[in-house]
Amino acid sequence: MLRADVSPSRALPTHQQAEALQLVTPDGVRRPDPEYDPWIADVDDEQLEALYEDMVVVRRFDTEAVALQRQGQLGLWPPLLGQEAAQIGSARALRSDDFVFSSYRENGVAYCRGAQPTDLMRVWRGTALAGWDPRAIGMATPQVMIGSQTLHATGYALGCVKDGVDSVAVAYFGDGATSKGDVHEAMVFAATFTAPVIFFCQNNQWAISEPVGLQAQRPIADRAAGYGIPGIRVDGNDVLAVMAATRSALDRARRGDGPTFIEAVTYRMGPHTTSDDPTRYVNPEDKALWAAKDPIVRLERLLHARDALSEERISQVKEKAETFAAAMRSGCYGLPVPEPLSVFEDVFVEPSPALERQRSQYAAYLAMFDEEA
Amino acid sequence: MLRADVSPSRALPTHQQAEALQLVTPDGVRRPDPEYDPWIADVDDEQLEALYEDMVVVRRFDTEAVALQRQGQLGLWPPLLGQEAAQIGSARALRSDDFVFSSYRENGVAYCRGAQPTDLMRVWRGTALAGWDPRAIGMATPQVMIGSQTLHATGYALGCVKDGVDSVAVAYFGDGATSKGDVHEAMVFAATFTAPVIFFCQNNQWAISEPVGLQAQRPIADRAAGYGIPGIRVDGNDVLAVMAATRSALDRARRGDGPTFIEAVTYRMGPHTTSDDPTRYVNPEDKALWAAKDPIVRLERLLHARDALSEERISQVKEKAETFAAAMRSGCYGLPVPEPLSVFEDVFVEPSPALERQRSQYAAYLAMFDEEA
Amino acid sequence: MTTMTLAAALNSGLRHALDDDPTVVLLGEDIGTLGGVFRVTDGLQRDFGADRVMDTPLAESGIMGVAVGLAYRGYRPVVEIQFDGFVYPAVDQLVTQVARIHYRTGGAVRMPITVRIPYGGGIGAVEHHSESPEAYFAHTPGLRVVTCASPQDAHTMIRQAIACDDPVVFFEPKRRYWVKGEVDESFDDVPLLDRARVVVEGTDVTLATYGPLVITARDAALAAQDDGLSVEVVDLRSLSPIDVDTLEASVRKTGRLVVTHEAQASGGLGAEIIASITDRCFDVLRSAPVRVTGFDTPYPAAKLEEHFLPDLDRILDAVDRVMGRQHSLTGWRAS
Amino acid sequence: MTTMTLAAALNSGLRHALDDDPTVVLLGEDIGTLGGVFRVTDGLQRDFGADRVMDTPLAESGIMGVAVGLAYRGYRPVVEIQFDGFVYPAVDQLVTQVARIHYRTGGAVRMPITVRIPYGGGIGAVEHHSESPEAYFAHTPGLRVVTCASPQDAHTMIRQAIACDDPVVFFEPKRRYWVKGEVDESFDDVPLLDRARVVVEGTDVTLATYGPLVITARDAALAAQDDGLSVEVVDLRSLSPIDVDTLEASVRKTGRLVVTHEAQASGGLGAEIIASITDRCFDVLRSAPVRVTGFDTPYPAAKLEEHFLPDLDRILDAVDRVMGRQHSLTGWRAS
Ligand SMILES: Cc1ncc(C[n+]2csc(CCOP(=O)(O)OP(=O)(O)O)c2C)c(N)n1
Ligand SMILES: Cc1ncc(C[n+]2csc(CCOP(=O)(O)OP(=O)(O)O)c2C)c(N)n1
Ligand SMILES: [Mg+2]
Ligand SMILES: [Mg+2]
Repeated sequence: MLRADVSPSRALPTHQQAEALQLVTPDGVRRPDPEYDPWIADVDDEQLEALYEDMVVVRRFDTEAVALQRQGQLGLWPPLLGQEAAQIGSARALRSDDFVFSSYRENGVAYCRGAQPTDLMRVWRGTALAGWDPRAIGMATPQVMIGSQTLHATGYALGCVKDGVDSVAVAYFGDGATSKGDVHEAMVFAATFTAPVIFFCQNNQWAISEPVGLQAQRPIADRAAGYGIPGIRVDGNDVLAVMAATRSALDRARRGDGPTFIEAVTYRMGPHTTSDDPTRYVNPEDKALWAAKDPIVRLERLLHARDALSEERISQVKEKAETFAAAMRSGCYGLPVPEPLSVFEDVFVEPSPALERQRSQYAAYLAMFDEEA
Repeated sequence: MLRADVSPSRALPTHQQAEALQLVTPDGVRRPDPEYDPWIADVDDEQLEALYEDMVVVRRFDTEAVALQRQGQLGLWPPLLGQEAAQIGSARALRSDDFVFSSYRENGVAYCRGAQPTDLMRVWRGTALAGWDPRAIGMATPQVMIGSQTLHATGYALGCVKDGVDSVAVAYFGDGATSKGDVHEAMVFAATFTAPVIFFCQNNQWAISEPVGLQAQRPIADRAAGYGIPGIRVDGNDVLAVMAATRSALDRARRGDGPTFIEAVTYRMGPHTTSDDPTRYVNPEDKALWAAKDPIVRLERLLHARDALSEERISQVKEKAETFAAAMRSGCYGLPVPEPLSVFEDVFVEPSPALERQRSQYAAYLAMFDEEA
Repeated sequence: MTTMTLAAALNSGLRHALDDDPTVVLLGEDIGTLGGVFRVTDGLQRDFGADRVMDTPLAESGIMGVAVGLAYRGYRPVVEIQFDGFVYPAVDQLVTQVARIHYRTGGAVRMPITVRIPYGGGIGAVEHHSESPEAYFAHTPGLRVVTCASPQDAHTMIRQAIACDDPVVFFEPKRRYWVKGEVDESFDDVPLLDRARVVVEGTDVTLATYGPLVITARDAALAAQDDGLSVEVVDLRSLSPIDVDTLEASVRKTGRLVVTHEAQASGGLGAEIIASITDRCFDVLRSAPVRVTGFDTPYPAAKLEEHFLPDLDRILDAVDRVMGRQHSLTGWRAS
Repeated sequence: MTTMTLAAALNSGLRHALDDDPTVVLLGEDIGTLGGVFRVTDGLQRDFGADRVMDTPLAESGIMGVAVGLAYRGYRPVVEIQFDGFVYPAVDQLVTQVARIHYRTGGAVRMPITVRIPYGGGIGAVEHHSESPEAYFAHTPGLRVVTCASPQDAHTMIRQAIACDDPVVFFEPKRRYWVKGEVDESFDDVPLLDRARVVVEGTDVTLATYGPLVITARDAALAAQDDGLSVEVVDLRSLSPIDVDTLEASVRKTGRLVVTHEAQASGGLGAEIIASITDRCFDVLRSAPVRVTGFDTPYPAAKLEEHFLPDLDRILDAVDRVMGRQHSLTGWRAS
């Protein structure tokens, strides 16, 4: 009766099949939902097509980035394949004065916030530690330390309250991140101070090789209630459901009612990063099941059912995607190698004589090579 | 409508009045509970008297320690006044092969585990960093870093599973500690590995000067469900309820069904430590309300209603308490100041020539004074 | 000029900062109603509101990470870590976020966060309440680390730290909180935050120290004087970057160096100071620089701390040693 | 003797440890099915079971704290931190618990925990994947800190670290994981874990280093030889405690010292080594010891790391400097 082993099951736990908000079925059929329908009542064909376009563009440039990495142009890339709806549906719900704190995989979100093709390349090509100016697009640069950004979002949200504005901070993180103490502390602070922050968890079932069953024994969204934070579990491959959930959470935050936790249930269709070898741990059958729930195909089906998405629009979308991908590629090639002495820049705002000394010594050292040559 | 302040309310939140398991009312009336009664069916008058004795002894030596501190014999003491039932009810449910990882306030638990009067003095008199050998009494020495011990308990519990034994680890911590990332991570690990650990939270309403409303917006026990861990909220001033809840959790753990979270709702009747000045932040009316729920008085009433607790037994108890307190006092006075060079002992198990060098240098330095004198 | 304790000087410095700049917010455990366990924030919540002087949940990583978010939003958070030993849960946010976001973002986002940490021993406390973790932060690029030794410096430096656009870890010598001194609150013509100061002039030996041991070092200089030795005491004030120029000038004059701090020897500030000075002053050094520090043990139980902590005698012994004196209370070469 | 990579040598060392002692358990993120992101634990879960090679939740403080509990119960946990930069969330448990429980309990409870950390740069990685945080741990009393530079040492030292009754932070030079060498797995007559080793003998300059730069230092010694200089390379192996005796013996012979490491200069191991050697060898030092290290900046973007990292030329420049050579690639005195 007593077990003497401590190994958890590696199988995806059954709770992954638990109910989630779904407004569009994988077949593209619109499912009415009295609570959430109002949040997307304004989303007409044109807007649906715009969401479709976003997802296609994002998938296209994600593929391009993987190719660039394979060609040695990027050091690394974390593909978002499969998570387009989760990222686009949430990011397109935001206002420009909202602020996003994300992890490394949210390149779809960055696109929506206004990151330019080249901006998406810098970090992964290794020419800079950040791709863009966070304040310029209302989004912090990718956070590599798992979970840290949830606290930043909470603090930012408190700042919004102090400023008397109704902007909202959104923290993006993964299922793996939910195990981190920082994510817990962020939820404690957010609940205590009624912070206008959204905890947006993309549960893509994996933390590198670890299935979500190693992190959670209940649906992740269930964690929220214990803090007094509403938790919503949403089909992360359903762009409309994601948008509806996000809008309702944003509204709640703007009204001063505090944080919401959203779990977008999705699947990482690619490797963790281009360095990863998922054949070591992914069951192809699981993956096939998720392929059948593809977010783009689903929206395509819905649009076709609504007689929207003309051939013309499709080719427009394709072109936009190609253009963006091409701009990304050329932007990548064009990124200048930073000047050696820039190593010393921006450590401090105020002058540091000690660092200045190291810099000038290294400059003199480098100069010797020039003299020699 | 938009608020521009972020201050939470300092009042005790209403959830503090939420339902909790209670088997004995403050008036000493036994309340039947079909679910938990079986867990204490064996507790007869004699055992109740033993629990009474424990609580009286513990309260007595706690008072003695405060006095010793006031007289300058101890550097500090964290009184447990008011929390006797939470500590005794839980600790007396344990087997000797279970293992406790506690915070600094659990001197009542240490007493139950077998800590000797002098053992309880060492840390607070400053003659050692630990009062006892953890393995000798199945209890780690007080943890000062808030929350850290919850992970130790979880790891220990995993070790019990690996060893194929049905011992259980118990982590004691406060309401303040529940905000710490480590406590969250402990719950994640415990849930993932179905660890036989009990998370025993004494919600005494305060973390130094901070009311529990700064840490939690829902009853603390509610946090557990989100991890897939059962949570029990129990009247922490009701020794029987605490014992019943702990026994049921122990049984669950021994059966291999994993962790339980127990929130014992109680009140810190004294200062945080002897260094604290609670008049700065405690509302005397709140305190008076809690005084009416005193755990010892309650059990006394129950015992009297059962016609137990003879005058003779009462004086026996008093004597035991006095004897223990006296032993503590004389033990305290008798504690030797550690030998100077013991600073260098036990840093490593294996020899360290570098440290040995520092030690012999300091020994030589000290010897110079002897020569001079 | 007013006479006040070091703690009161910090309190008035914080008060000025809150008055001068509406973006300054204080965060910490028990800093509001209670006024902090050392009362350094006493009365500030009452006067500036719970909105600017915030009692937070008991979670140091949380406090630090929330401060980062506030800084993103344009605030100047002043974080209190209740005791030195409790900074470790915040180390991750401090080292990987606070210290690096300005660098990471190529200068786009500043982190003007001040982290106040009461530190050091000598107060008879239990574990985790007497430590000197400054070397961890001094080894962390992107952080400025400072400490004060007098009420005047406490007052001036906390205001400078808060006004500084870089993150500053501000160590407060807790056993000196009740030391009294004259404080000029005018804030005119104050020395730069990253400059050391010669607090006693001398010609034979340079004695470099900071924080709680500055007073001890002054006493040692006085005692040495009776012995015919002229000891120059340098209060570093800034622990990162270290003002090596001031130290160099002193050692060029004296030719000898003793460094004393409470923190453990290995990898402590003493090592960095000696390495830097040996580099710069090799030609003038007359004897090997000597460290007088805590031992390479965890901070011991209260009844042993007098042995762990450098004191007057151990400092004088080191001074004798660098002077090559025969009859010093030495024994250091015994092994 | 078998030829294998440094990663494979670690793998086989872990395998021996698991075989030899049933209380050895491995914990970490992705160490099981995946075999670790560097495959150092490849095949171990398959062969020893998920019970002894445990994939854990994504929480470094949790991993470290659970390891403490396992050690309390008599286990010998071997923790993997996936990359150097991810150790910070575990610093609290490591510094306040792992390092101190033996001291705290007066020797009653041992913490034979090994913490494996792939560290260092030069692999073109993104932020937090190229750091050298060893100085933080070397400054922490109660921890042993070691690193290896060759497959043989990797194999021997990981086994010694696991067998050691003290906690050991074991830094693995990740950019050298694929370096090949002969490995003798017999485990007879192996050098002590806390001893340095002279890897190249020489008489003019002592070049002290460790981990990834040992290979670079050997190359530098070779290059210097062409230049008529005899450089002695000392591989420290143990970073805490440092084997100062071996270093002292070398510097007594050469009279000159260069220290090189990837970590930032200020408060790095170089400072400690120079302070210790200056103390012990002041009488024989012919010139000021020199450090060649990362700069006091955060680890930069990949395209800049070649400037941050010490390399052959920078080491040779330093060698020239301590030799007082005129025509060295210097410039260091420029400011
Ligand atoms: C603190 C920390 N620990 C470990 C890692 C290494 N790591 C990078 S991504 C990752 C998995 C993250 O999983 P999840 O949070 O689910 O996000 P996803 O990658 O699925 O988007 C890990 C362990 C890290 N970046 N930071
Ligand atoms: C990590 C850490 N941060 C801060 C402290 C300082 N501190 C000591 S006790 C305490 C309050 C703890 O409250 P709670 O967990 O409710 O336990 P209680 O004292 O009520 O028993 C604080 C903040 C500490 N010991 N450890
Ligand atoms: Mg994931
Ligand atoms: Mg409490």
